[in-house]
Amino acid sequence: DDTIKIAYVDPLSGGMASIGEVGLKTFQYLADELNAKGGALGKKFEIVGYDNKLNAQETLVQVQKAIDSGIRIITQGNGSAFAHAINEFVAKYNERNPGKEVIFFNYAAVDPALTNEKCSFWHFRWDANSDQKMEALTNYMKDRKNIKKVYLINQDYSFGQAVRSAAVAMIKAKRPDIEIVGDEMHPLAKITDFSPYIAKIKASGADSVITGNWGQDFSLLLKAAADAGLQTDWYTYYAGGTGGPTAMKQAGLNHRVFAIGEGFANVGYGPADEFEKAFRAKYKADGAGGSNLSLFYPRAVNEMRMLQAAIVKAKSIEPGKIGAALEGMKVTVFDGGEGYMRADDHQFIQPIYIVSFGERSAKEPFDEEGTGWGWRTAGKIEAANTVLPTTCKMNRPAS
Amino acid sequence: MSAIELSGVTKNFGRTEIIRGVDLSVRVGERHAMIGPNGAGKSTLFNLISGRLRPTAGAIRLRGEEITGLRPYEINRRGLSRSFQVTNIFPRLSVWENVRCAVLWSMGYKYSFWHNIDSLADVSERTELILRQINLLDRRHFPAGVLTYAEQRALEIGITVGGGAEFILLDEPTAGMSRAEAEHAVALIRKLSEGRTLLIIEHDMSVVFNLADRISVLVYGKIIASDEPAKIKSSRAVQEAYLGTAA
Amino acid sequence: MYLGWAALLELVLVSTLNGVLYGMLLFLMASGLTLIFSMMGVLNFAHASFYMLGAFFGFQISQFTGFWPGLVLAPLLAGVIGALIERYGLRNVHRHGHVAELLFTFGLAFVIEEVVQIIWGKLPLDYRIPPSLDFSAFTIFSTNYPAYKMFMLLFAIGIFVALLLVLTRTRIGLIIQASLTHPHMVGMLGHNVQRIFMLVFGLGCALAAVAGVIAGPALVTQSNMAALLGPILFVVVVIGGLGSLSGAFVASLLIGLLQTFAVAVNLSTADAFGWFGIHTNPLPFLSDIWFVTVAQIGPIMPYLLLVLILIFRPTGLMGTRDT
Amino acid sequence: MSEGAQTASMGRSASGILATALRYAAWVVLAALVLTLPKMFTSSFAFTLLSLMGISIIFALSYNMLLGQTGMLSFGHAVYYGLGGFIVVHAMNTITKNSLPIPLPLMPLVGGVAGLFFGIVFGSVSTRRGGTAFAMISLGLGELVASSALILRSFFGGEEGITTNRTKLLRIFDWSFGPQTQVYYLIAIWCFICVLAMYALTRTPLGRMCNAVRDNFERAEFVGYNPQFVRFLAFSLSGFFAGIAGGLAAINFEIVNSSYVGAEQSGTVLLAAYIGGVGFFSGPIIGAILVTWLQVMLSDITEVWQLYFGLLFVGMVMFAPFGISGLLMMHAPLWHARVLWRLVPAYLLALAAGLVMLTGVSLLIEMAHHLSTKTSEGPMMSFMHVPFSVHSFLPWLVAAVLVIGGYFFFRLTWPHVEGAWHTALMKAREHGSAA
Amino acid sequence: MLEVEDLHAYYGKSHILQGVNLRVGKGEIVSILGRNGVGRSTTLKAIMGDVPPQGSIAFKGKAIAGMRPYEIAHRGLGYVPEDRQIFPTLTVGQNLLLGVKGGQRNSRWGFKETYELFPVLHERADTIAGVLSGGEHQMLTICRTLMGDPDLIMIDEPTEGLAPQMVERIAVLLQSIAERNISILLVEQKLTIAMKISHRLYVMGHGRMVFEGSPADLRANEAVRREWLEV
Ligand SMILES: Nc1ncnc2c1ncn2[C@@H]1O[C@H](COP(=O)(O)OP(=O)(O)OP(=O)(O)O)[C@@H](O)[C@H]1O
Ligand SMILES: Nc1ncnc2c1ncn2[C@@H]1O[C@H](COP(=O)(O)OP(=O)(O)OP(=O)(O)O)[C@@H](O)[C@H]1O
Ligand SMILES: [Mg+2]
Ligand SMILES: [Mg+2]
Repeated sequence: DDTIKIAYVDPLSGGMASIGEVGLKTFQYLADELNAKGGALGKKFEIVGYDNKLNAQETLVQVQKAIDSGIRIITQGNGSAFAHAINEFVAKYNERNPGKEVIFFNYAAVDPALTNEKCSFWHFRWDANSDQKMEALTNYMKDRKNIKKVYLINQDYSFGQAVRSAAVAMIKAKRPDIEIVGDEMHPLAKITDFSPYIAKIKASGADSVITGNWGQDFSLLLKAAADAGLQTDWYTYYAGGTGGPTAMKQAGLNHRVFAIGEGFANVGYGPADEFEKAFRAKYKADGAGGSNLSLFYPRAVNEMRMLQAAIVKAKSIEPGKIGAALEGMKVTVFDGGEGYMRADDHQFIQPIYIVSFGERSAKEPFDEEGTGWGWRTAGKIEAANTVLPTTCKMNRPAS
Repeated sequence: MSAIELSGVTKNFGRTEIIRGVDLSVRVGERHAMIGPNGAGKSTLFNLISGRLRPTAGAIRLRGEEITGLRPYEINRRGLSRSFQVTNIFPRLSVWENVRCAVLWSMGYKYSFWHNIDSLADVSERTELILRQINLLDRRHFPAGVLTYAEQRALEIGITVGGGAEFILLDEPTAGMSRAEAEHAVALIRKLSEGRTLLIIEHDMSVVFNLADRISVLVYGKIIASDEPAKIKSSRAVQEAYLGTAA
Repeated sequence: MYLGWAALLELVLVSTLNGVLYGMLLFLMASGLTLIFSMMGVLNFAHASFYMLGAFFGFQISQFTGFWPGLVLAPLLAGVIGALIERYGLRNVHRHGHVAELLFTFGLAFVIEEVVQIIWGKLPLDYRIPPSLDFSAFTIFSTNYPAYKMFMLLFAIGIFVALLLVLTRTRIGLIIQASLTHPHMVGMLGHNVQRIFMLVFGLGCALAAVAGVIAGPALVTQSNMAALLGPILFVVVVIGGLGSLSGAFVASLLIGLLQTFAVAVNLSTADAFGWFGIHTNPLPFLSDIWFVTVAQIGPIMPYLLLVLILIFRPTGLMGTRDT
Repeated sequence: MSEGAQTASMGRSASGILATALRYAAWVVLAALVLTLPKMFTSSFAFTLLSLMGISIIFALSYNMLLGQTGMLSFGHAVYYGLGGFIVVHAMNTITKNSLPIPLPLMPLVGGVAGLFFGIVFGSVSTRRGGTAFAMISLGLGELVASSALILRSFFGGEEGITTNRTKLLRIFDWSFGPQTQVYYLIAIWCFICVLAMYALTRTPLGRMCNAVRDNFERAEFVGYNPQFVRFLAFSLSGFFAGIAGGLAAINFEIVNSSYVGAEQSGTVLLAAYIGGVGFFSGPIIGAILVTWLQVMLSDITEVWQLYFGLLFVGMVMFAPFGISGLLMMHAPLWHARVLWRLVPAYLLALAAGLVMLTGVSLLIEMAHHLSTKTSEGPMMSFMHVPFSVHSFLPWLVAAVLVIGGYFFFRLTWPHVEGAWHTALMKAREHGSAA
Repeated sequence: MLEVEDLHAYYGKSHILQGVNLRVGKGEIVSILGRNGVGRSTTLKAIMGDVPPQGSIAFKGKAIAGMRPYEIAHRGLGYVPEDRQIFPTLTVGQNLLLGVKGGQRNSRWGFKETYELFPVLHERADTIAGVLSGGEHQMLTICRTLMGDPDLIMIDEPTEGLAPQMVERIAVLLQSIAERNISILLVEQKLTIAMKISHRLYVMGHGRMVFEGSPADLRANEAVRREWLEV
């Protein structure tokens, strides 16, 4: 047939549905964009949503379903746990069904393992993994002399663990003088009242907090901080996640919260701004509180555009060939600058931005979630400074 | 040696003392009736003997063997079975199953999950026999819950004697039955208790006097008399305490 | 980390305060469930959904009229909905026993969540604390305590007292309890059982909604807030003891303090042994147990407590009847 | 409840033999069906689906040993399912590591033993209480285990869980168990064995006493049984079968994680059992099949599947409180009396009416859903392949008409159904008395 | 006071009451006799609205057929069921309290009178009712209904399970109630007391009344006794 089907496997119902849907809309938008440009090899891209209900077994069932319906490209992002499940599954499936291989594009699961000990030829990641982000974050922090005491608070699961250990190690290495006055792990999505934690942060006298928290764990943490009148800087991974901006505005933390990622609105790169405008125009009133939906996944843009390029380059939609074509591919990334898919672990290497959230100046056209506040670039880490060694021993399929 | 023997049994609930030092001895093979005013403690005494309650003090023996404070099922396995004043059956099970459940343990199947229950000829036979005796055989497929009150009382007796216990305690078995039914029940009880030891609570004097070999009168937690029917009938104390002018 | 005396005192004081506040929030959420589950014996899994409805109604109303009218109208609305659901749904299910009721409310929870998502979407709403309460009431050890939290505290206590009065001054509690065994007889004694059940269920839902309206701005108002509440409320009610309002109150406080201090203390088995000079992990497998901190298991302590209490004291802390 | 009585009383009579023969015939047919089912489906996904159904059939039946048979409402049954799964995966990994000569088909048994073990451990504390207390203890235990699964990483592998490879074990007649077909047959055979075993269990003294304890805990004590021990046995045994189910799931997915032991899993099995009908042995089987199908497929048909899911349950408990098997069993006497056909016309009428109403309802739902969440895609949508605009008035009118019309149509047809039902029942009664 | 005409009632399909007629005057004690299963209890249940009645039931001149039980109770009709239906989880005191109807004042029966009547209930006031003795259950149900201050009280086999001298006391009690000119509709198994205290008697057989008259009439009427009462 003349369509290139991509299975989007993420939560589309239940607690995390909001996040899953943002992703789905983004990918559908991107598919339309590419199709408008003629697709690839005269074929059109089509995104098929599969609801994994945030459950590993269900994820595999849905992937199986996708494969059985003839889909051979799978993309997923929410939850490293499910990324691992799919990664394992795909590897085994390809091994057991030669000639019917499928390929897995990971746009947001950041567990470093996926591109290190657990790496596979069939897995490609467009998001910087959590270690890279920490690398970038600490590279930024090391030049900020006002940071003296850092407090770490993270969700008690593999991602949180990764953030925490990376932070400890890298801070020690780059700024031995910074004292880590607290290192808290709290259960995932079980805390309704963070004030005890805030009390401890206060008691520790920290001036900065590093957290990988997302979702309500992020919102509630910030609200509790604001309630208690805690005055610290926040270095976060997912402040931009759905609900994050709303919470930061409610907490009134004006440019005290920093977020790290491969791209944000207001970075000030022409094409990106164009895209952002069009995107918001299309999804007006689809965002939080009836605001416009903003682009949360620039990495998805990179993913789709590179997929298209790879297909063209390989002149085939065979996952094996696409994979080969992707390896080492260099591109100009969504927010400007060079990026490349590192061949030896299939980790995309790209520039990374540190932004703060708060009141906007003239140079910052875009706000978030209708709060009136927006992102302001605080620093940019060039791709080269985000590179970390990998332990990956990739075994590529013959031929 | 007496079949059931209570010595100095007392029972308090909180401060209120309900059973106040009861000494009672039921001879092997006799039909022993227990009468007494409402609230005297008859059922409580049954609860103590059958292990539903633990006595506050005193000892209870079965065939000379101490059973004080044992769990009801342990006492039941020692051969004592009781019925209840307030009907106490398995409402959702069929009449058949009700009786069969009462039969199973004594036939030695215990907790078996390797026998097919329907192929246990001995169990089925005994169940059928009991049902015929309490003449509920034609109602055997009905859930016990929908039987009429009188039928349920009959089933209550059936479950009690199902296990073939040699000591049988019946708490007001004929309550709520009409004359006719009561008489039939008495006949049944007489038949079922052949060669066994029976202790029965009744308010219906006609039943008591034509069934019992001996009668004990319990008043306010004390046995005030324990003797042959004739003697009891004539005893003044009993007259005042219990029989009133009705008898 | 080592703490000086002053810091320790601060920690204890602040934690206690936080614990009480959190406990009261719990009670606020659980008060409705005490009526429905602990009095009527209905395993109402949709309770959290009514809590969510309260928050969303409150938000919607506050858009037009501000916070305060919402505090009144939203619970009313939810209460009416609850009463109708009892009248036309639950009542017919009731005679088929608890499991049937449970499944009914279970399905109801799904329905409510989806309907909310259809109306308000899946993204969090910007439900703000009323300006009139948006200031910090007082400050201990440089920790602010917002007026809103104090309001929450007082409101919870208010509800507790009010309910206590209703249940002790009237015979509603008795009638409900009697109806659990012999509904027909209660009717033949001249009490309109069905109406009372309807009202009580409605009231329970309304209370849940009140909690929603109040917690909405303080927490996150989102279509998944019901799911996030989880079974903790059942724990509160059961630990408190079925049929006992005061029990639920005490249990809420207990759990609030328990969790708060768990976070504050933050010891691990390793530390504990460390005091006795043991530093090697005696159980090399399950090394996790060795390093698990009290803070980590804080949130599951209530469930531990639940199991222990039910095993050793099935009536719960202050329960009247066996669970 | 009274089949036992019938067979016993009919004992050696001819009809009895016939009945027994029929029962065995039923099993044979079932076996044949299980083995030939895959042939009927072409899509390879059918195997995945059938495998899932097989697993959840075992799980649901094991759950009903508690709820239906012994009257214990458990909110934590997934614990035994999940732990069974974890043990199996660990076992498989150790076996692979040390290349022990143990073939895959035995692994479910390992799960069963694990389930039994934990059933005994947790059962010994939780079965001391009945009713709500038991339910709440099971809920507590469930939460405890589920939370520990995230804390005790060395055993549970955190939230990404532990993976294994089923093809790496000792092979018998070179079945690799790589392809889903082979896994299906493994599951199917285990499923058949377990169903058979659990059915047999209901017809043993223990099975019967479970019912007795469910009905009247105290009385059981006075016929010589220790009701707590009966509960305990039932609990442990159901743990055993749950463990087998978990083991099969682990083999099927080759991954186990915390969600195996989670509340969601426990809730699903409760739903499956109840929807199918806890009063009959066949109930949970039907329920498991239905619920599995809904879970996997419904999300393809509509995005608001949870809404339909919820409505279904509300509807079920309100109108079919004894579950699907309950509905079917209602018709058994009519079937035996060969008068079932009399109902067909009335049923068809009612069905038509019902469908009209349901169509209207789901049209409303879908339009509302589209209107609220799909603004960016514009007003056009299609329902049952009929495209239209949600902004136009007509579709809403149509929906309203369908709902209201359907409702009244249904109200009209219902008396016919009842009438037909009664005449049929009367006929059946005569037939019964004649026979 | 109470007029029942052509009363029919069903359990499922089985036709239990087949045209019952009876009336009870003010302050009158009327007994219904009959064998087990003829439908005496059902008659009371039908009047009380516990089983759906068909036919006309007038109480104090107002038709009450088809009303919900609590409405009927509020009209002053009291009912003591044969299976007592005490609330086992509540205390004796609470059981009595539930007998009192909402918005009822200056009742002829309060706790004081009740406790005077049966001192043991006073002793057990705070005991869980479930553990009371059979006899005490009976006392409790009667008192609970009296607390509702009915004008007519229907009692189903009140002497069941009572010791002889307690039977005496019940008989006396009923008479004293009637003297406060509360009517009584009594269903009895024991002929003796029915004969003693009733002003009028009905004998019921197979779902309808087969005899009406004074105790004296019944004593005289050998045939009815033999056919419908004895075996
Ligand atoms: N658990 C308990 N707590 C308090 N009092 C109790 C308890 N159980 C029984 N009683 C009291 O003990 C007394 C004896 O009760 P019991 O049931 O033995 O009387 P009985 O002799 O059987 O009378 P009846 O012939 O009316 O059945 C009663 O007054 C009852 O209220
Ligand atoms: N819930 C019920 N379902 C079906 N049939 C019933 C039900 N209750 C009573 N019956 C039947 O109705 C008939 C009359 O019952 P009722 O209780 O009125 O008899 P009664 O005259 O009161 O005799 P008793 O002395 O047993 O009280 C009986 O044959 C009984 O089998
Ligand atoms: Mg007694
Ligand atoms: Mg009667």
